[in-house]
Amino acid sequence: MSSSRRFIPALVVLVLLAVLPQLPVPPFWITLLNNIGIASLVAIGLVLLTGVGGLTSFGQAAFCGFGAYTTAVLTTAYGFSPWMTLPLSLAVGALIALPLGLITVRLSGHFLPLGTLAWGIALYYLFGQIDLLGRHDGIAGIPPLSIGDYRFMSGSSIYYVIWTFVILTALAAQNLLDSRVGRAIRALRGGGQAPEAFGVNVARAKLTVFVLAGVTAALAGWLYAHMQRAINPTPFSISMGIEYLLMAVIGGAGYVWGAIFGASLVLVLKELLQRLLPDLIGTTANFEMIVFGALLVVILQFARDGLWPVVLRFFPSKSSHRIRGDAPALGKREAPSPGTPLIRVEKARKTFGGLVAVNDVSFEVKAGQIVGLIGPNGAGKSTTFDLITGMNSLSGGQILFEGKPLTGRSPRDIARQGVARTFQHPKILPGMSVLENVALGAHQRGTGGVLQSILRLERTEEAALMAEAMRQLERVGLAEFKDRPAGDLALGQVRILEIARALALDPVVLLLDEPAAGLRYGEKQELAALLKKLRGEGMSILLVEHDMSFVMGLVDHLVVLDFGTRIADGKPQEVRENPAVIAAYLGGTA
Amino acid sequence: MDFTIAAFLIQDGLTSGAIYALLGLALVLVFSVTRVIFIPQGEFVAYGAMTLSLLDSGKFPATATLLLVFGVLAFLLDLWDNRARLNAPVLLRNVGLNLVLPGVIYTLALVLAPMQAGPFVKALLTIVIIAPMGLYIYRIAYKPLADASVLVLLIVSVGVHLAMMGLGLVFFGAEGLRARPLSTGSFSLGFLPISAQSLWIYGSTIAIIVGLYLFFEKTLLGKALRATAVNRLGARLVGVRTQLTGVTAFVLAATVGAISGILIGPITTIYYDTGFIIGLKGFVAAIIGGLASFPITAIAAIGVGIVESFTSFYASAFKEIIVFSLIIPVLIWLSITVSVHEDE
Amino acid sequence: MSDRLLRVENLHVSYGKAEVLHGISLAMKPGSIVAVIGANGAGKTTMLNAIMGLIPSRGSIEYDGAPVPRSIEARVAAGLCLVPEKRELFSSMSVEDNIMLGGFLRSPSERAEIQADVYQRFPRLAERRKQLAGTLSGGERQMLALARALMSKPRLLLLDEPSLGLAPKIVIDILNIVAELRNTGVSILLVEQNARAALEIADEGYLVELGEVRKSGPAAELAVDPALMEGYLGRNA
Amino acid sequence: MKHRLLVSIAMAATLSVSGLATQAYADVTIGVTVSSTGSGAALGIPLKNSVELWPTEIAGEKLNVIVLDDAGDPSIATTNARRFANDDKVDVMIGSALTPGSIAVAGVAAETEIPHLAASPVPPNVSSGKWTFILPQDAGLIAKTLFKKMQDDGVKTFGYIGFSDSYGDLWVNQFKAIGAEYGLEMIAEERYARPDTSVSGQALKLVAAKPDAILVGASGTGAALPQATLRERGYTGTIYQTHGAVTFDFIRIAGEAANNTVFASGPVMVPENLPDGNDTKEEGLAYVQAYEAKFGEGTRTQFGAHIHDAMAILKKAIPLALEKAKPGTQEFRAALRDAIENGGPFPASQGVFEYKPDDHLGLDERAVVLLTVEDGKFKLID
Repeated sequence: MSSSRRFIPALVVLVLLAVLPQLPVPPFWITLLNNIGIASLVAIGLVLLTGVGGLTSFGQAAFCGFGAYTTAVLTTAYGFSPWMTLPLSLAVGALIALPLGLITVRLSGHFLPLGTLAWGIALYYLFGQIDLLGRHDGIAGIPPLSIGDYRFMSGSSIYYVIWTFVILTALAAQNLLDSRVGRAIRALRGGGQAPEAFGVNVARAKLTVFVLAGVTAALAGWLYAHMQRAINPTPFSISMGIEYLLMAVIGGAGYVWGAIFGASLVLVLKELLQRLLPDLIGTTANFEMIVFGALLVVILQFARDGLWPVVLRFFPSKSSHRIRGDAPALGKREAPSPGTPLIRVEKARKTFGGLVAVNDVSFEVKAGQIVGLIGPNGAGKSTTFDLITGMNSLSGGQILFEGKPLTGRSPRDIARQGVARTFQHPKILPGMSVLENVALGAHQRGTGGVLQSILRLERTEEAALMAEAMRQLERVGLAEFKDRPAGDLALGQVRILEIARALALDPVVLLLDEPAAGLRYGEKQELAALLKKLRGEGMSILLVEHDMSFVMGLVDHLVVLDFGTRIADGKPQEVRENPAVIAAYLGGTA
Repeated sequence: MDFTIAAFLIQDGLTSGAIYALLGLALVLVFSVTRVIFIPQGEFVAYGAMTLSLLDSGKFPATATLLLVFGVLAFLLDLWDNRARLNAPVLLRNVGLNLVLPGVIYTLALVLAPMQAGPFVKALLTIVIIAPMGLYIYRIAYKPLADASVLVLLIVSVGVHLAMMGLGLVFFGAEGLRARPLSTGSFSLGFLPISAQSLWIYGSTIAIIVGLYLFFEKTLLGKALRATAVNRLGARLVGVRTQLTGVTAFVLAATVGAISGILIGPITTIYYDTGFIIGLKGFVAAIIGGLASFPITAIAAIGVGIVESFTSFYASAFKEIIVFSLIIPVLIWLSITVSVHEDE
Repeated sequence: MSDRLLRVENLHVSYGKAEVLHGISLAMKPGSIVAVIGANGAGKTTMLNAIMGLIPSRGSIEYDGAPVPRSIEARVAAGLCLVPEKRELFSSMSVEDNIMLGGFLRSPSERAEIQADVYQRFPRLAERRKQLAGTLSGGERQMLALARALMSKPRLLLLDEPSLGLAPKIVIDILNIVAELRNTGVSILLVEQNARAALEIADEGYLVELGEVRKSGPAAELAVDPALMEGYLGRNA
Repeated sequence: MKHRLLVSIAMAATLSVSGLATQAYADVTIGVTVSSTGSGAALGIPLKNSVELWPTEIAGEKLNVIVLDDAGDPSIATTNARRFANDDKVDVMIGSALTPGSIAVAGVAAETEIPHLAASPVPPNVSSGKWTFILPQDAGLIAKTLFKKMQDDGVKTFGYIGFSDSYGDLWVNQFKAIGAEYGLEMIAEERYARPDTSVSGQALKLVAAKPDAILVGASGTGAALPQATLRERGYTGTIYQTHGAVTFDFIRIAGEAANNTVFASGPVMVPENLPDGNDTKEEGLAYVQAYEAKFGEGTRTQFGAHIHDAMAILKKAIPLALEKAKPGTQEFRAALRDAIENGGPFPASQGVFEYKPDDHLGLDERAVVLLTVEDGKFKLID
């Protein structure tokens, strides 16, 4: 996602955009481009919200309305200058988005889009009922933007203002995605569990992106008001909200530039249909809506991820993330002295309904140890694991970390204490590079916020995070893959990647959930060697494993579970001879 | 406000609530079985009402032509899909379902339209024209995307909605239509006059709810639909085809939509774009029902109708705002009580 | 009828860019139990899913002497039936409905007939026919999954870890039921972690590791194979 | 497949755009933007249809007419208007069907100095502009006639029910401005949305307020719903409807309930009933006969007539302008504007237009008639 990737085509487009109004193009193109620019702004917000963050909203047009009405009222009734109202319009957008976001972003799946559909309609009708906003007639006579004596009246003059904002917003969005906060937002799509496990506050990341989308829409509304110079509720209705979403989805909901592409495509298509259809069909009946709807269906049937990825295929590009050698090191945790107890599980119990999944299990992990938690499938290993990491709550007993109880703590909080984990079914972001996946693990070691990210003020910290991610990749031996999409890796490499990501958290203890499952023999050997190396570096590890041969030569201590109950606990050699263990593993009556 | 007015308002709210309930149920049905948030459900209502109204005036309903067009499209798509193994039974099935069926209905409409048959014949004909549209729309728009994400399906729904609304505009024009009631006259319950049409609405809504209940509880196909909603993989493993349940859900939805149209057509003016806003009120109910619960959706729909009726009395200018804001407290409540789930 | 009920040749399956099955071949005679054992992540479940048609695969799958039908429902109709690891029951529906839906592709009369049969085989389920499937205990759920599968009149049952998460006594019950099924003419492809128990009831065994068949042969021979034991208990690792 | 789709879209785009750039400017070019889809479709479609009845040339100059849809959205109307001005170099623009769209077009017209005939009423600050002329009857004119009629009928109090949009607001504003002059008091104000399926609540409240009469501020068939509901709820007083409601669809839908109603209307709905010698009769008959010959019996509307009237004005104004300049030039546009402003009176189907520099509404009482419904037909009162 580095912005230098498509440098040349971007420059060409930029120059083209800059000179276009000076060329002898039909002036109508400029009007159309202005509309595209404004729609692009809303669509960029939606790309962040829907494409990247996985939250669908139909209500963005209403946020445009807040931006537009704020400036319209302030400039016409109170004589504010348009530039003064810009921050106010954006602030109003943010202020409205905040409570709505608080209500809706915690809900999963389809509630959000349907919720936005409903309040999108409600807000539209509200605009038409408020006297201050001129009711249904709206507000006319909004002053144009001006600098000194120059007034941005004509289409080709405001064109520059609009597209400056579009490009700045797109770059800001691009910068944001290429940052610590952006990675957290991009991680939302993979489900909330994994990001929480390395310290991302998922609810806050969702709210952030919701508010940002609201602010970009408000910006579009502000521009709209000063371009149109008269507003009324119509452009902020739900059908416009739907259209913005269409632009984002058709363009390719995961791509910032796809938003501009989608907005152009939809608006140009509508123009073309209006011009061409009557001649094609030979009637003046209104077929535009039908053709437009049908095209939408067809496009999605052929290109589910939108059209931008299709466009990108014509411009194959390789990106490479440069690691700055002079990047400062991140602060490191003080390693506990070997032998001090880290995790103490005391009579941990978990019941699901009547089923006892974990039955009063106790064991301990000491610093500098590798402890194996083994047992047949369904023995309660993963549940125990989830209890330690806070993904599941205890029904009884307690779990202590460095002497402090973890009961009631969130996974995020536990991660912050220095407990890092991997997942049995790896939860990586396949579209993101290997390096960025690892950097996600270091999330809570950075502090850069949204604004710093957009303005690139956190580059030193970002370089440090990246350098740290690189260090961890080198540590686990995946350095050569750093720029590959994580989805390209083989399963074994993905498991190692997860370990690197966990290491990036600077953990005190590493919790690995079946790290050897699905690995080839050689890969298992490498993994074992890696874990031993980590232990040598002072890392403590608790690993859940099914494969006894893998753990035997590796662990210092073994805990065997069967049917939620601890059936053995001791050195690997002792455990192996234990008849109960043999019975559990081989079945029958050994 | 006195008791009389309250009684009037409640009656009015029940009438619209019953229609919203039908819409809400259809939405829940389609979503739980296919994961499609079926925005065009309202279009079936508009099509139903407008078809009936055209039949009332002895005109041939353009929806029958539309059905034929849909059928031909579905036929071509099926032909293309099966191009690798084109044998007689496959072809026969394709011709029968996609060409003969709409052809027969078209002819039926052609014969019956000018005859000015009784209201029930016309109502039945309306249902027969609209219901198969569910099948073809599923086939044309959704089947190729059966495993797509909810978001993609949602956007496809928007596309289908726009296309269907556009077709409505072309076929029915921009002006409103109103159908004749199934039976005229009214009864009085004390001081409260109750029109025969509103009795039809209550009766049909109850009948449809009971019918759906029986279908889901007593028939194997109904159980297969429920099974699909509960566990898609499990349903596939026992041999329930995704397409079968999908088609059934869509045909049921279209049928319920057509009936809603027949019921509402005579009590109000229906425009080509009315369906959307009525459908959205069904959505409010369906959201309150979590897009999963039939009974909660039905009750919520009645609630929406009654709230709407009372706000139209007290603050008519703010009616839409209030009705569509209804879901906000529900969402707040859900956001507090429901624990955060992993998305699918 | 072919002498090979199922013949899988050179089966490849990929998830995205990663191949997880690298050309598995396997054959089974009618009326036999074949056990597939192997570690977690070895690709056993993937193989069953591919045979059932739940995921796309390359290579050939022949069922009853002919290429396996294309769609899942055609495979079910032809007598192939998968009982997945997670059972995939209709938890908010009654036991009876679950069982009935198992016979979705059968005629009503057939359904009634098999249903009576199934209840006889699983009296526990007969007692609980009105109960919701979600409220059953683990063993009962596995029984229900088997019962539902039997309703489709299978000729080849694909069982994915039927003993998973069950108490030892129930594991034995379930495997006994599986063994009995063979006597009614149903062939069984059994994926099990519980290697010894699985090999005990099986005719043939396959050891799958990392998406490839490592060893195959008569179950009795595999059961005493020392290398296999090592794999499971980690001696000499 | 995907690539081909993209390529063809791109090709279509290039083709059509290059087609746009090379338009001939020799003829008189007219740009019309109306809402033929969206919420204003009921108004926009008759407008669009009426364009088809226009002559193909005036005074030997070929007419080049471009019709675009703005879906009732002012930003699309602006886009359309800009396109008329910049690409098509139109000599006059017409539209839109809804007020917000007309305001948008007027803005572009003033900026680009092109005469503009608005097919919907616009607020005073727009109608006082130099380039925009209004075709429909001003609400004030209609309101005056309606309020006067109400006063004559002995109405003291009335209840109002109107669309919850600017059309609904319009009549309340008119009442606030001049209602007192006619001794009227509004004792209830209710609103509803066009797609509403029921107005029972509002009707109950109106009936409960016991007004002498009820005024409905709605248009098209949407005006029929309160009419029917009020009658159903037992309201027997006179119901007054604005000119927006005067369509045959209204009668079709309201049926019996349409009786005992007074409509303010433009004369075009009943040219047959007008006395010979009435200034609007000739144009009115010409329009409705042509329209109904093409689109069917009983399809005439108030809205469509504005398009006819636009042509009635242009037929007289264009030859005047042609004396001064060639079409397609700025001088021609200015001359056309002057001709519209000073060349009147223009007798038309909806009234006699006589614009003046300080009056771009141009109509007088001849543009309003009062109708009632008898035997399912509109009938002139008096």
